[in-house]
Amino acid sequence: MGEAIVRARYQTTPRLGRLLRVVPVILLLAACSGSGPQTALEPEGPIARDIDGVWDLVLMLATFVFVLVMGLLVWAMWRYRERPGDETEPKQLHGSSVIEVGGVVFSVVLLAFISVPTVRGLLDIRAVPEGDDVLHIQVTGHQWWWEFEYVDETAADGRTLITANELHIPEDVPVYLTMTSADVIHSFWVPVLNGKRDVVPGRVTNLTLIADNPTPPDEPIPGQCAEFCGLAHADMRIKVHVHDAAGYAAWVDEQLLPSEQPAPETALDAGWQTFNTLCTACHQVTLEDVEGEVTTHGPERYITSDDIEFRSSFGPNLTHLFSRDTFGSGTFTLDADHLAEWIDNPESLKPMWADRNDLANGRVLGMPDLGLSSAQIEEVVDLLETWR
Amino acid sequence: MTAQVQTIRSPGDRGVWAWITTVDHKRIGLLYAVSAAAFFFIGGLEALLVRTQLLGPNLEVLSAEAYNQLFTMHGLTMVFLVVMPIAAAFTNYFLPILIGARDVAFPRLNAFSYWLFIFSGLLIYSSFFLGGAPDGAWVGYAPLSTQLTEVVRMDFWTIGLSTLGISSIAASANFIATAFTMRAPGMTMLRMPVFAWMSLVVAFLLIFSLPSVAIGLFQLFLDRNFGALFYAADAGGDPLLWQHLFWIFGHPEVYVLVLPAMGIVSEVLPTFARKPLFGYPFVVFSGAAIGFIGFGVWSHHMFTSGMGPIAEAGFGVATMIIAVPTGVKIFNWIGTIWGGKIKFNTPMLFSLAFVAMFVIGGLSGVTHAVVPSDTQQHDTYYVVAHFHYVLFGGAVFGYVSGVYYWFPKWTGRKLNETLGKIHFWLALIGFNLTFGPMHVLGLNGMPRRTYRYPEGLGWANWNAVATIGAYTILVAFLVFAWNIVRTHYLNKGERVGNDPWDGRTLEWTIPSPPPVHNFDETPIVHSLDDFWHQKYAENEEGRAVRMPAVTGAADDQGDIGRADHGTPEGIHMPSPSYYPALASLGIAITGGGLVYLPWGFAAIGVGVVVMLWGLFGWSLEPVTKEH
Amino acid sequence: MSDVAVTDLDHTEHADHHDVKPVRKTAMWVFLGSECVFFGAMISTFLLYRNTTNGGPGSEIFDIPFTSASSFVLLMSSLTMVLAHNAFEKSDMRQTRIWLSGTALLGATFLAGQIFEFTEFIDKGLTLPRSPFGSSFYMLTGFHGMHVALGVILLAAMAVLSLSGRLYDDRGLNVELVGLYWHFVDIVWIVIFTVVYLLQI
Amino acid sequence: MTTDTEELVEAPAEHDADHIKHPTPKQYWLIALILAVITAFEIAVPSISAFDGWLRVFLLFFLGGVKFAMVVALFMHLKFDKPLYRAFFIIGLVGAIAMFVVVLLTFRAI
Ligand code: HEA
Ligand code: HEA
Ligand code: CUA
Ligand SMILES: [Cu+2]
Repeated sequence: MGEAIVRARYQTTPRLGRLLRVVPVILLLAACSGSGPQTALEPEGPIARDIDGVWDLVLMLATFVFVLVMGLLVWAMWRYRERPGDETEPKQLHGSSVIEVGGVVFSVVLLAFISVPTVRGLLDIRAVPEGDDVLHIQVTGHQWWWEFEYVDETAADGRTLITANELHIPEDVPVYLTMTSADVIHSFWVPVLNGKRDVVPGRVTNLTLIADNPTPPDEPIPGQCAEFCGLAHADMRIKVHVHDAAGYAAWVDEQLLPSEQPAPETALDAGWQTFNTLCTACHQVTLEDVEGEVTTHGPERYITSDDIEFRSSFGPNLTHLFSRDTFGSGTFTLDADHLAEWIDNPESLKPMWADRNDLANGRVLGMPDLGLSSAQIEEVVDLLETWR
Repeated sequence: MTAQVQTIRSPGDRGVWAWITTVDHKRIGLLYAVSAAAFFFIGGLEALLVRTQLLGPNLEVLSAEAYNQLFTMHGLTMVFLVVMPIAAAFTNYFLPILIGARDVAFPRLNAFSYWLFIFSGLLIYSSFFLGGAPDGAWVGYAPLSTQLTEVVRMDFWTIGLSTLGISSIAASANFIATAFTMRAPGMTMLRMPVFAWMSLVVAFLLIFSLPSVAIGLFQLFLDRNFGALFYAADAGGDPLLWQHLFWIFGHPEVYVLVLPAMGIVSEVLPTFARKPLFGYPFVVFSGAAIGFIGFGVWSHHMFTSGMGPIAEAGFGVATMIIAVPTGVKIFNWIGTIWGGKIKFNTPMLFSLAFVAMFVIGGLSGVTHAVVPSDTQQHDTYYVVAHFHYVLFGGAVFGYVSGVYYWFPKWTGRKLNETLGKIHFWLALIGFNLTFGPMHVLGLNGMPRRTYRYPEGLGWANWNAVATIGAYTILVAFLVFAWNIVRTHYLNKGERVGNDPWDGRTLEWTIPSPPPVHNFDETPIVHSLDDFWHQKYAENEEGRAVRMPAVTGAADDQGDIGRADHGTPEGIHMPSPSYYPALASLGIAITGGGLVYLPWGFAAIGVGVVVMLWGLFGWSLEPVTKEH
Repeated sequence: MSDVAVTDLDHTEHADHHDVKPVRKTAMWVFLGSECVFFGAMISTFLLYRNTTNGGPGSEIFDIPFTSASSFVLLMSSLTMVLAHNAFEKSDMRQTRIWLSGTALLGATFLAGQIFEFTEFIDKGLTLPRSPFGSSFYMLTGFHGMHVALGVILLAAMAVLSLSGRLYDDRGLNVELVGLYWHFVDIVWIVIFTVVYLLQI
Repeated sequence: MTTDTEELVEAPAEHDADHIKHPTPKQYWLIALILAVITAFEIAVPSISAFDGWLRVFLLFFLGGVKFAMVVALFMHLKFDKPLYRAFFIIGLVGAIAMFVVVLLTFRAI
């Protein structure tokens, strides 16, 4: 389906009107709805294809059993229904060891048949990819967004590349994710590339993604957190952009550059002053000031699981915010108006519990309403728009 | 002790007080049944709200906060306050009768189990009015469930489930003792009806699985309220421990939910096919095997959590093995109706639908056991489809079949067949409309426990179908409720005798409703399906032939509703007692106090005193009081 | 299945009549089976966290001689319990009372020792919220201690009841059942002493 | 024919008890003595360096197991009582051990 899926802009829906509008068209549409871009049934990478192959086999066997059992059941119901006028009683059969043994053998054979691809497929998808071209990315799950640290991509000053919610990967290259969580359990899931893998605090889990083809820039692959993680679990989405090798390299180069810190007394400086007093409590930005000095503002936070250090902060890194298409963990289209609405009252867009934040103990449950005036909001948005 | 005590145990048989103090397993069974029906209505309404919110993309019928509470409470309610109690209702009412006993082994413990169940249910539900209901899903994964300690929601869940667990352990010990010590003469283990067997297996499952989750819940409680660190990852706690402790209980639990329904089906199919259950010993042993293997597969709920491939492969294969004994049951049920003379009465329709729907749910279960594809299916609507097929199309259909089947025994009146068939077809169609599409939704990537979804992922239409299906189910069950009201309360139902279905087992030998002491004379059992063999012999061809009239046969209309019929002197039954209710009230008050620590300590004090008063009064009072 | 049945009726009827079992003991043993899982869950939690001290104190603070002494006390209370039961079966109420009280006393001594041990550990910095090790240690031993306390209450209650001759063997509160419970609490401690204390040093 | 569920069913137990030969008080004292000796040995085990390593673990488990079995079999009369009780208890015990060993294995904690 060629709709602009990812762009689905958040909208308030009139309750009853929408309810009623939907009802009549449903059955009709249901019949012809496609499988959608987040489906596990149309894989776009070798791992997901393997899984799909196992699934196809199992589905076939299950269908066979289903047809067989239902056939017997329905046939028996039809054939042996009570007919009017028939006075004879049925034969009192008590059982038959042959049938019992037959049933057991039948099931065991089928299951043996299923368990082979199960175990083989399992070992395949859990295998650690090897080779020089493997791209390592560290993933930190947060309530309710994703943070990606490209540990293989470093700037001249040693900074690793950090971005949020939108993952960019090269085509045909095994991307090995090393994942942990900053708070509760999440699950990283991009169905067309691989199955899901839980992201567990205090533990490290891994997942390999391999994508066949580059995606059009406005049609990234959607994915979503798949483990219930509290209030906004539904809005913890992922977008994966797949590039060809050159496109990926270009993206990396661009992301590694700092953005610009406005010079004092310029039009954008007001926004920066606000940003630097309020927003940097949670968000990191790497900026170059007029003197050419590169500084990373905002909290530095490290999460260590299983002796692996994950660089992180309390909110998404905003250095190249406007290079992204979405915000709010892939939930809302990114544009100035929308962003202003968000800064004005974040919880009007996405359910969060910012009033329960406890930064000192590392607990972040959403972006607080900072109480900015609309003028201040406009200044901040103007500033953010320059960070591309 | 007086020898003259009549079977009437209480000062009066009517009024609320008689119900509160009752220790009669039949009355307690009815209490369970009515409570379960009420909770079914509530849990169903919660599901309807959930479905309404999901009718279309980005709807705002419910806030995320409300949605999370509702689906959590829906799962919790359906599992712990609907299906377990309805199973307890049937077990209470029929286990003693089916084995020819006059009551369960510990009538007062039985009352205690019921009261503790209902108080726990009320405690959990009071959360809606006291700061919000639990919202961490019915599985309450740590550390999400230990995260917000300033909000008591999940405390209601830890405490409520714990007290429900105590209730179930007590009930299970009771049923085990009953089945092992109270059987009538001649009622050997392998002459017990399958339903009695399945109740026994379920009791064992609970006894050996509940402690695991109880400890887990206790740990969560300590983490939340006393700063313990069992699940605090930054201090070295491991969240996966909770998943193990939960699923060691949780998986056997799903068989707890379905095995009694399988027992009912194994009673209904032979009755309406007029043939004995095909392969009785195999059905019994496969039930036991399901229970046994069920303890070795818990980690199939954790295939994506990072246990490592060896554990995953082991648990995957172990899980598949369960399909073997389950298949044995399915084949034997088909064998039972094969060659029979099938009467399609409502109980039979529901039982046949059980078999069909359960096969669908079971097969999707096997696809979950295939680890690679489960990494795509886990926590999607595909799983939601799986477990509703086994739980609703399976368990609930089985229990509904049991209600239609045994309603005449409870009340002396049959439920209306026409309404029953309307109920059946609406339920079957609505059920498949609701949960069939969820398979597609899940495979197309829709995660469960999400309060909204965007447009453009191809989910809207199937969701709308599912919602329409859910409302169809509502209509179906309103018809059912009306049928019950009409038959019983408006006295419009057809009166029937002791044995309306030409039944096979002991309950059909006694009046409807049965007298307090069940059997005027303790029956002596000669065979499996004893009552059938009193009525029918087999000719050379192996066909059943009716023998000359026997007592208690189908057309005996004489003694409906007369509980005092034929009561010989001197059958004394345990006296009513309010101590069990008191003790469980004490526990519930204590639980309520624990939710609201630290000032809840006052309530705890009161609760403990009430509980001890109840317990000591109970253990010291004689079983049969003098009048 | 008339074939199976009628033929051996006499046999089974007779057999079954004999088979009427003491219901309470049946339930009690089922319950004890269930308790195995309770303690199994806690012991494995402890084993999982036995080295997770989060920088706090660990098993090195255990005072083995002291705990050995209190373990011994609990072990011997099993002897007095079985003697109480023995006396009760011979309807010797005086002896029963003496041994019951003795058992309760030994139990109380054990509890006092445990409380002392806890205060020592808390002084040394091991508390429930200190580390997963502390959490699981206190939960396991505390849960066991609660079992002991309940046992002491039951034993004391029975000793008192026996004064007025109201000790029946057909009530929930009877010497044999409480005895089973008490011995079980003792064997759990045998395991805890081995796994938590002796194995960790 | 009377049936009082809680009361009368219990009655035949006394007949049962007659058939069963429980140990005498003297034997109980002897058992306790053995238990005490084992305990003393147990306490000594950790301080005997010859037992370091696996042998020590094995010894401690073995001695604890012997004590456990003696109390269950003799003090709790499981050895003389109905096989049914033995089944209940052993299912719980063995089941718990098996399940939790698997749990600990998945954590690589043993
Ligand atoms: C009554 C309840 C019930 C029952 C009976 C079952 C039965 C089974 N379940 Fe299900 N299950 C649940 C309730 C139930 N389940 C619930 C509630 C959840 C979700 C919990 C949550 O996360 O909230 C769940 C989740 C669940 C999962 C985890 C999925 C996930 O989250 O990723 C798995 C994985 O293996 C699974 C497997 C099975 C299997 C193999 C069976 C088997 O017992 C089925 C066996 C039956 C058959 C196979 C059909 C008949 C057999 C034949 C006709 C013989 C021939 C067949 C073959 C040879 C294949 N179930
Ligand atoms: C036995 C168990 C059971 C039953 C019967 C049902 C019944 C239904 N369930 Fe569900 N459900 C669960 C157990 C059950 N459920 C569990 C365990 C979960 C997981 C929770 C979690 O994730 O934590 C879940 C989750 C769940 C979800 C997923 C929510 C999410 O993940 O976001 C959905 C969504 O559609 C759903 C829908 C429904 C619907 C529409 C019904 C309908 O079939 C309900 C229809 C019933 C009625 C409409 C009531 C009618 C009753 C009367 C009128 C009174 C009748 C009177 C008498 C009986 C006398 N359920
Ligand atoms: Cu993160 Cu769900
Ligand atoms: Cu399961």
